[in-house]
Amino acid sequence: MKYLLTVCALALAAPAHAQWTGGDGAPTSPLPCDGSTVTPEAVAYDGGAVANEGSKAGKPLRVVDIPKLIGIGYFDSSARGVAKGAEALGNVTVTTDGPTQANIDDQITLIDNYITSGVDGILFAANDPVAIAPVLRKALAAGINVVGYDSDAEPDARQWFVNPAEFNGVAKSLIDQLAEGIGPDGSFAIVTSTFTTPNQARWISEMEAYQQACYPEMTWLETVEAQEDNILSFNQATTLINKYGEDLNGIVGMTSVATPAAAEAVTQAGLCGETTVIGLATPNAMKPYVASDCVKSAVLWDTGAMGAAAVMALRAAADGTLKPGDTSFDAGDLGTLQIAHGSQILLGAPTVFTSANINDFDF
Amino acid sequence: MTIAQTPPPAGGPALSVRDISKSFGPVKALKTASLDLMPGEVHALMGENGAGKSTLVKILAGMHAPSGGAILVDGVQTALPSPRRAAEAGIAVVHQELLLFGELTVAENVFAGHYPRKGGMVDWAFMRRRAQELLADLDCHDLDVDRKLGSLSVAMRQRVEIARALNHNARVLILDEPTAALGERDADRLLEIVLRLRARGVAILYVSHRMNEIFRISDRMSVLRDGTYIATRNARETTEGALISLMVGRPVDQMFPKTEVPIGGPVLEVRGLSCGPMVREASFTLHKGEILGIAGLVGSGRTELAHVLFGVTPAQSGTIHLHGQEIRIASPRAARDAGIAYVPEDRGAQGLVKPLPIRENISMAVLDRISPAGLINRAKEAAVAKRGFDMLGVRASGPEQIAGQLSGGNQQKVVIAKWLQTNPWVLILDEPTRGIDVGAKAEIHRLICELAGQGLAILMISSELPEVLAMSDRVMVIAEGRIRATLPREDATPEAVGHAMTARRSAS
Amino acid sequence: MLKRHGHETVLAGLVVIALVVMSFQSAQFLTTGNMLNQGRLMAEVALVALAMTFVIVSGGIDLSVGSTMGLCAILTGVLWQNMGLPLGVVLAIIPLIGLICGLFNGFLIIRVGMPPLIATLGTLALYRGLAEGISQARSVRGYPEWFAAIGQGSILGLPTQIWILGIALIVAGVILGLTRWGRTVQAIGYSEPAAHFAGLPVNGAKYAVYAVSGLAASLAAILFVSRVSTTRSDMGTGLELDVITAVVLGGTSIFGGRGTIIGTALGLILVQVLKNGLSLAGVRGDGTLVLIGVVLVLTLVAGAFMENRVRR
Amino acid sequence: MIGSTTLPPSGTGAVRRFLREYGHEILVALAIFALLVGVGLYNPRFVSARNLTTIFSGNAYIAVAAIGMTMVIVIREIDLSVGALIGVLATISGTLAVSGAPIWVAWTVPIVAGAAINAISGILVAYARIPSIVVTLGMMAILQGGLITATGGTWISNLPPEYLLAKMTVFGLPMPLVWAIVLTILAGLWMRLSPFGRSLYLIGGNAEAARAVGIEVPRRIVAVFMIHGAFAGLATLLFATQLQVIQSTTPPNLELIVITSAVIGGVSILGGTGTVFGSSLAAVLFATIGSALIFVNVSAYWLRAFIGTLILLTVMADMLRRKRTMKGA
Repeated sequence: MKYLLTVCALALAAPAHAQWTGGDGAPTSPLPCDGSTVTPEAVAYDGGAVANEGSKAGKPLRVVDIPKLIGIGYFDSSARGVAKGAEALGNVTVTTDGPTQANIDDQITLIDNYITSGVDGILFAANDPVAIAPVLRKALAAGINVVGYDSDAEPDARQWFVNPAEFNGVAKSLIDQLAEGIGPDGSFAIVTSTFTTPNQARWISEMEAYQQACYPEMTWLETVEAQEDNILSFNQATTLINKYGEDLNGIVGMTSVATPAAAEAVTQAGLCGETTVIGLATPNAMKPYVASDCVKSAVLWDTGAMGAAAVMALRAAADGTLKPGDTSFDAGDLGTLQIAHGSQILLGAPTVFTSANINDFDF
Repeated sequence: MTIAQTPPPAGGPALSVRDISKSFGPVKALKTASLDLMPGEVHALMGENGAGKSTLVKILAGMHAPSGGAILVDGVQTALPSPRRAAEAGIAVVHQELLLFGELTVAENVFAGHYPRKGGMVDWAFMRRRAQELLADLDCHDLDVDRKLGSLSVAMRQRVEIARALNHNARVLILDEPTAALGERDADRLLEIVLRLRARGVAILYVSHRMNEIFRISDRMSVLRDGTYIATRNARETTEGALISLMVGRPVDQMFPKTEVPIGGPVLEVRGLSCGPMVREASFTLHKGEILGIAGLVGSGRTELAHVLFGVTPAQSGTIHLHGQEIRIASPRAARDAGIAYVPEDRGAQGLVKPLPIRENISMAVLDRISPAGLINRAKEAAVAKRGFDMLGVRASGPEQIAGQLSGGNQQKVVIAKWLQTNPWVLILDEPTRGIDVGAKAEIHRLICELAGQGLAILMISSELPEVLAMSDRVMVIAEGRIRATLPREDATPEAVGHAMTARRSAS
Repeated sequence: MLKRHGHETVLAGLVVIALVVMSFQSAQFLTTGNMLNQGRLMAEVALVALAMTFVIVSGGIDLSVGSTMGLCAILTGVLWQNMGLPLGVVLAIIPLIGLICGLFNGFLIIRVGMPPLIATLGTLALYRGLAEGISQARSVRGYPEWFAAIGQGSILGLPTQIWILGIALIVAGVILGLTRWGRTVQAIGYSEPAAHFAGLPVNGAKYAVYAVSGLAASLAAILFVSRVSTTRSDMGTGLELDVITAVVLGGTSIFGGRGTIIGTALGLILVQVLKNGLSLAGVRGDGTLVLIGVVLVLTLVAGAFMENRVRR
Repeated sequence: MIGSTTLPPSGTGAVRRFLREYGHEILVALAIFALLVGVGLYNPRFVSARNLTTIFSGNAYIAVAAIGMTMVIVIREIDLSVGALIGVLATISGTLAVSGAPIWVAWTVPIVAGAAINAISGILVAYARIPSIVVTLGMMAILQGGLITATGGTWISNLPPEYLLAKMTVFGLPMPLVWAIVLTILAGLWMRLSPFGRSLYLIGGNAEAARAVGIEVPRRIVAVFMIHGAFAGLATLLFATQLQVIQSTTPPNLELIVITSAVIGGVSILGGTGTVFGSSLAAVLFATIGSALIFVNVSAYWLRAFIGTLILLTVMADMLRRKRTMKGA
């Protein structure tokens, strides 16, 4: 009984969290407010080295693609991009396999099994950058080319990472769009997956830094968790609307699940045009809301391009055409991609989907 | 097979059982049982434990399918494949272990499984009204039918079960040891109800051990022995002694081979022991080599006394001295370590771990001794098991046989063997021969005498008065949690003991 | 032997069949390297499953193991990084935390009298909630090199986990099969009153069983944190289901009493062989999941049928 | 006590009877009410019509799923696979809806399919005598894995608007709310008033005695699992039609939420007690707590610890109550 009371007391004593407290504690680097581009400092290659470098040049590759989890639209479209890229290359066969829940343990076990089965290359989107590192290092040591996409691992645990959008870039893009909708002194809340999801945690940290630097008048109301569950996301977004009423000018969805759910919540609340919804989302999920003019814009990179770039980078790394020290990468149809931060291949600025262009995309 | 010797009363029998048999695997629980049950008669079904009475009752209730034979209801051969069919055939059963639903209300218990319907739905209003009526008929005028059954006394619950039987307008009512758990007043009231039902023309099959009851209410008695029908007698034309010899198949004297043993000094001295309402101020002394019998009805507090002595429910006050030294018994473990052994009443649930082999059952109470540093010494365990196995003459394929596969008598031997391994000073036997066939019973009795002869102090609880009277050096009578009388062997007549058992406060 | 250990024999047969089939499916399957590596990967589940065998044999269940693991993992990080305790001291405290979690389960079940399923369903939420609350969703990283040796290193060419598992397996096997204590747990599972009336320390044994379960979860937490060199509050989510699957597949009756460590070991191996072998043969994770579910149900149906035939 | 036939009259009025019968349900309802009042005073928007709608209607599918679970637990079984089942049924239903099948087919098939899939579990429990916790554990793995194998992880979108049942309204009330209330009342009355419903309490209370009063226990077990499957299907309709897309993963931890709702609602895991009113109310209580925590700015980090404590306290209260009932003897 005493124990239970203590627990209750602890729960009550927990400070009210209007502000973001999660994240990984890493430093933030907000971009300038005016949109001037900063050339990233040149950093020497910090990726890992694969054993038997170059031995696979020109040979057919058997590659496995391991996203954070399977069964959600986002990774479904990236997997299709990977498959398309592999098809274009011709000499790469790729299978996609992943855990059914975003679970580090299952992901590590899967990768380990694929190392044993003797694949030539591994593409991954990490559930945890540190946890996944040992097994990836093992893959490198086994002569397997390793390329990440979407969510990075520790740099030395993989050769290259296809960065769909830099954290600070995404943050800037989201906050700028938000400001456009709610004004520089509006208030907003965030719906994210879980506080522990690394990418989301980084984005939110960067958004906080950028907002404080560039829109100090904005009010950040709170951040709520909604897993990768669209019903829960919808309920959470609705509850936010109910809680703040007029005081809530905007909702930011941090996942491709949360954003359409938030749009739905605003639609059902009859607040289209009054409450701005911004967020990361796949265009297909947002089309109805953009069409109904309830949502002006959504942000995402081309997940297909991300997958394709990843498999092409892997091919190039195996062939030796992409090597440490390169500053750009020729990704065929995707054009020439910039390499920055040592070993990150940048996909470019995230795409902003608006009513003008959303119908050009299908994923 | 014997045909009922007395002609049935006029009119056909309400229920006839013809050569019914039942086997459970290799065990024949019932061989050729037959009897006729007339409307408006109370027919006692008698026999020792294990004679097959309960099996027959369960067959008539539709809970067991007979292996052979026929059942006739009103002269028509009827199959009773399910309890529902039995109920539809007009047969109602009040089971020995009351089959009721403690979390549901009294009213619902009366109608469970046979709800009154209105428009296809359960008619609660009717159900409550009718339950009230039925219970009023059973002298429960003020019973709140909305109470949860679990909160009622045993006597009340039984009446609910009888009400359930009556509700079906049963023409045949079977009562399986209905008074076993009742005090005298409740038992009396029950008998009145039975007689009232008889007057209405209900055919009643009454299973009981209590001779005085049976002679008070029965018209006829049928006796089963070892699963076989023996005879039917008219109540007016027979005597208690004659019935008993029919039940046991031989004169009663031979049943209890009591050997005279010199009684030694006191071993266990109990003073003012109390625990809850069921054990109040118990004081007695148990001597070396003595068999002290405890007589009392079920629910009188006799098992509770044993549980206090064995530490299952530790005493709230009072003292226990063993060999002159005061001991505290807080748990069965402490009792065992002090040298007290207890062969419990419920052999299947408390005495044995049925799925385990005989060896593991016998060694269970002495695991500490045979496992230095926690590791069980297999050789020692085998030796312990063999010793117990041989000493008691357990009939089984060997110590590795699974205990649950043994007959009741051999299971009991295993339990006793387990406790003898602890070299106890005091052995408490709770219903040592319940559910054991006649042959094995005698063996157990011989064993008890032998153990007393070896100097063990024995406390023997039994519901069977003949057993208590024949085996005990002294008889202690318990009622309502108190020791009412302690009679030396020569004064312990059935009348004296029976009087003390059922007497109200005055006797104390 | 066959009569009392029919399930284990069938299971061993299944494991052999699975091994043979899988080795034909993939050349990499039956290699020393792969086998040793599988030992490393299954360590956490196996460790907890060994303890869970005792819990289930005693007639109980512990759904809170995954959450206990998560709480212990988080506390490892928090005590070390936020409270500044030396990591060595933390490693000594964490097993105590696991023990306390287990004892609290025991308290709810034994003293309060809650059904184990519900009590541990409650603590499943409670312990996970504490992990989330304490961590405030921050993960802790940057563990020193020596700490990683536990989860990633090798001793005499064998992964550390293999040694730990081997020792745990032997200890658990000896305790359940050969000791007074193991016998007590089994007797309790078959019939608690009978064990009580035989003077066996029923409550003590039950407390011990839940405490050991918590302890195993905390050790699994240390192994896991060391293996992945990071701490997250969602660690061990769903662990309980993997563990119970392995134990039940190993022939331990969910009603208590029957069960062996060999059975659990075989159950664990079978699941791991299926997961690994199918993965190497190119079957995706979701297909494997289906197959494990089917194997679980069919094994039990077969077991039930065999038992019925023996009874008749 | 023994032998006394004259018990003190203890009130037979309908009100007292109702209070006694539904004590636990009333407590849960009072807890909801207290939360609404308390948090409503702190922030009036909490009790705005819109937020109440969100609380009651956004989580209606949990209440509906808890109805079937209540029946399963009342007969002393359990089902761990219900979350996975709802995921599978949602995909089946959504696939039908976008494939151009008539809408009524897309609405009916999940109900039938739920019953059919659960019939397998029921048969294994009732006739093969495998404990339900193990059967449904296996079933959960099969359904979870099977769903992803079958869909390959693709979401279903472009659902026809007339399919979106949960977005419709009846007399101005949102469909999920109406649905949950109607189903709860119907199921509650059915369990209270139908002989079949009552037999579930008999089986859970004392299976041996239930057999003795003529109930075919194994057949009932299968039936209850099938009914539970059908309710999972009904819950699916509310779950899947709330938004424009259907995820192809099974909702995480849904089975635990449903089981917990039933337990908090007063359904004893020991069988034989509890009503669907209680479990539906408990589902609402959960939703209210979840919403209230956001409104009073309590950190969501502690939400789960809070719920765990609530489960333990409720069950402790239940244990005490049972002990008291039995002591009355």
